[in-house]
Order: sequence, then structure tokens, then C-alpha cells
Amino acid sequence: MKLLYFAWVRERVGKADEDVSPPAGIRTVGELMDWLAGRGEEYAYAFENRKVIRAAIDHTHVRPDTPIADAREIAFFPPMTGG
Amino acid sequence: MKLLYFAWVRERVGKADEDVSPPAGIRTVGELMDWLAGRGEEYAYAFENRKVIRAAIDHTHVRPDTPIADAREIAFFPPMTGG
Amino acid sequence: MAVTIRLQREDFDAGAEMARLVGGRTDIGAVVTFSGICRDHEDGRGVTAMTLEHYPGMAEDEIARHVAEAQSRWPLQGVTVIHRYGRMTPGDNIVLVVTASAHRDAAFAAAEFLMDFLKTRAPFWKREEHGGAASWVDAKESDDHAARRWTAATSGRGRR
Amino acid sequence: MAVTIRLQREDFDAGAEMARLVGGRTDIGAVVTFSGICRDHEDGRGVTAMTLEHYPGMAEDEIARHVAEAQSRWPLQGVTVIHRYGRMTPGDNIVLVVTASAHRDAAFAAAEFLMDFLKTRAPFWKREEHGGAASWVDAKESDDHAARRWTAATSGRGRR
Repeated sequence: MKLLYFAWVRERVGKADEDVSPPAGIRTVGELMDWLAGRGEEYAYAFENRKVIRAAIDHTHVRPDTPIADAREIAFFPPMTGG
Repeated sequence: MKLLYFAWVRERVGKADEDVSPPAGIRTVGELMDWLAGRGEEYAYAFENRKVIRAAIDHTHVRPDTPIADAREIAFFPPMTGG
Repeated sequence: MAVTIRLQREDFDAGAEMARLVGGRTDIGAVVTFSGICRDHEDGRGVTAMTLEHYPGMAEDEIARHVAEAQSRWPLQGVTVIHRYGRMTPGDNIVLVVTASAHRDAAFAAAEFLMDFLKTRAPFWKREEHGGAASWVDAKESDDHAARRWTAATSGRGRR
Repeated sequence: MAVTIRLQREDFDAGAEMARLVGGRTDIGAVVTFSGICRDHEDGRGVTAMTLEHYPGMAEDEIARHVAEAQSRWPLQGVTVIHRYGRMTPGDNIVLVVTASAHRDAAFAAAEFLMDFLKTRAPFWKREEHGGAASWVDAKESDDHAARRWTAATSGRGRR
């Protein structure tokens, strides 16, 4: 699946997007964040305060307990500050 | 004192403005309307439903019990429909 | 604060008025513009034209009082109010309110406040033409209701 | 309903967008326009520039969803939403919302609704420059609070 990062999540991870294949046990958005946080220092830093990080699956806001099984594109980003 | 009429009050009275000298006993806006209503058919028609008629003294909205002693200009008109 | 109040027979250019209020300033974050336009229908009836009568002198005074009241309620950086009088046909501009503030809630609230008061307190009267016939427009209870909310509540978001 | 949604790096002309939404129509009575402008200060700190990052694709989808929601809540005749991205300096336009309806309450409510959701749900992120330093703007509790009022209340004036 494709992951996208925005704003300071992007800056901390050090890239704007990547393709990942998480293990079969990773079922939800929250579990995906836990798994990502274990992938290295930059990910641990990006996901250190998981409560403030928002996620979207295929352009729709989702909660941490949302299943990722059918996702093509998952994005992680800080709370939005547009307008 | 100068009286001004607007919208259908003006149409019913048949003039836009006039100078009047009400008798000394006429002290309030409401009493002035009563007095005007007795001045002829067109005034009686204009002021037949006194409750809906609004008044202003010198460009400020006033109630029927407002004294008219210091008024230079008194206007009568229907409820406003601007904007 | 930059205040413009104009009563005029001529049309106005809403975009130009917005630009004039904001132009060259960098402290304004939010501009709310309300344009009132002559509609071709009213309460299900066709409207072919409309004539707006006003009370010259009092109209300016009454609008200025409500602009001052808006300034005292919200932190505004500019207000423009333009109200036309005379005869208009559907599609014509009638009224323009522009409010500018650092923040959007103040700009929105002040624009709504001014419109509610223009509808119920500013001395203007609309006479509508429906084909051959013409009639004075009755004041709307919904407009009075809208205006009353500003006296019942405190300023800003507290009014909701 | 006439719906325009644009994300763009280029500036926009608020007056021209208003005119385009209304032009040639005689059924619209009220047009509310909100312009968000880059300010030279934020929370008492000077701002020299700002960069807006967005999530292409999702931003359009999210705005379209909220425009559809606004249409279902209020009788609207047209909505335009333009949001810029890229680097802006104080005085530059950031966002434009234009709503058109037969009546002013619907136009005002829909414009406020759309702005509250652009602030809290549309995937945009502001990075402010203060002289040499730059920092991502934190989301504001006041914006979340403003957005929540639309889920708590029913539509139209009932929300107040």
C-alpha cells in the first residue's frame, strides 16, 4: 500500500510518500502507526505523539481503529490548519 | 414643526412633507397621530391602524409616548423593509 | 477604522469595494461581503421591478449608529455599507455590506448584525411591481426575529 | 446548483468570482463572500510569509463533500470555493468562499459552515515564517469548537 506524509510528519519521516507491505497482523490504522514507529528513529520521532496524528484512507478521514485491509493509499498528517 | 411621510403613509396622506402647528395639548407622538387622524379623510386613512406606524424624531426612532416638545422634524412611516 | 457609508441611486461594484477596503493593508485576515440582489420572485410571486424609497439623512444616521455599535461589539478593521434607492429590476444590486477583521468570526458576525439591522431599522421601504400591479412590501416577522437575537445575546460567538 | 471548487497556486479575484456566480441570474437574492487573507501577525507574533501545503486529490474530495453537505442543509443556488497553496506574503489572498441563495440566512450560514470545515477538516497545513525562523501552525481549539456547532445543531437559524 502507498503511504503519504504531510507537514511535520513528512519532515520528520524525511519523505513525502513510500510503498510499504506491513505484516499480516497489522489490521488497523493505529496498529500501522505502531508498526511504522518501530521502523527507525525518524519514524519513532514522527509518530511519538500518536494522539495528535490524523489519518486518511483513500481521501477520507479515518479513526485509529479503522481496518486498513482494503486501503490503496493511507495518509498521515497533523491536525489541519487551512482556511 | 416639520412632518415627513414615507411609503404608503405618504401615499395615503397625499404629500411627502408639511409644516404643522399642533395645539399645546398635543404632547406625545401618539397624541400627534390622534390629532393628525382628525384632520381629514386622507389622514384618517393613513393613520387608521396606528399600531403599525413607526415614528422618528430628528432621525431617531421613537415610541408613541415620546414627547414632541423639542422636535424639529417628525417622520411617520410603515415598518421598514430595506436591506 | 475605515468606514464608508453611501446611499446612492447608481449601481456599485462589490469587488471594487472589497478591494478598496483591504487594499494595501496586511493586518486584515478576514473579509466578509454581503450583496443583496433584486430577485425575480418573492413569496412565490413574480417580481418585475422594485422601487426603494428612503428617508434621506435619517438613513445615513441610522446606518452610522449601527456601524458604531458593530465596532463596539467586534474588533473590526473596516466596514463599508452601500444601499441603493430608486427603481431596480431583477439581477440589480440593492445593498452591500463589507466587514474586515483579523478573524473570521468577528467579520461574519458584524456583517450579519448589520444586515439584520438594515432590514428592520434603517428607513427604507420596498415597493414591488408584479406585472401591472405594485404593492408595498410588508415587513417580515423573520427579519424582526433575526434582529432581536442581537439584543438578547452577548457579542461574538456567545450569541449562538 | 453552480459549484466551483479550485485548488491553485495562482491568486484569484474575489470580485470576478462573485460576479461569475451571480452573472445573468435573477433568482439569487443574497451572496455572501468570505476572503481569507495572509495576515502580518498571528497570536501577537509578526508573520513575514506563509507556505500552505495540501493533499492533492483529498483536498478537492473533502471540499466537495462539505459543499454537498451545505447544499443538503440550505437552499443554495451556487457555491464557489477556491483555496490557494504555496508561499504567500501578508496581504495575499488565501481562500475564497462564495455562497448564493434566495435568502441571506442560508447564504451566511453556508459560508460560515464551509469556512469552519475548511479550517478543521480540509487537508491543508500552514507553515509560518517569522523573520528567519519557520514553524508549522498549531490547530486552534477555537476552530474545532466552531466546527462542532454544526454537528450539535440542526440546520439554518435553529443552530443559534
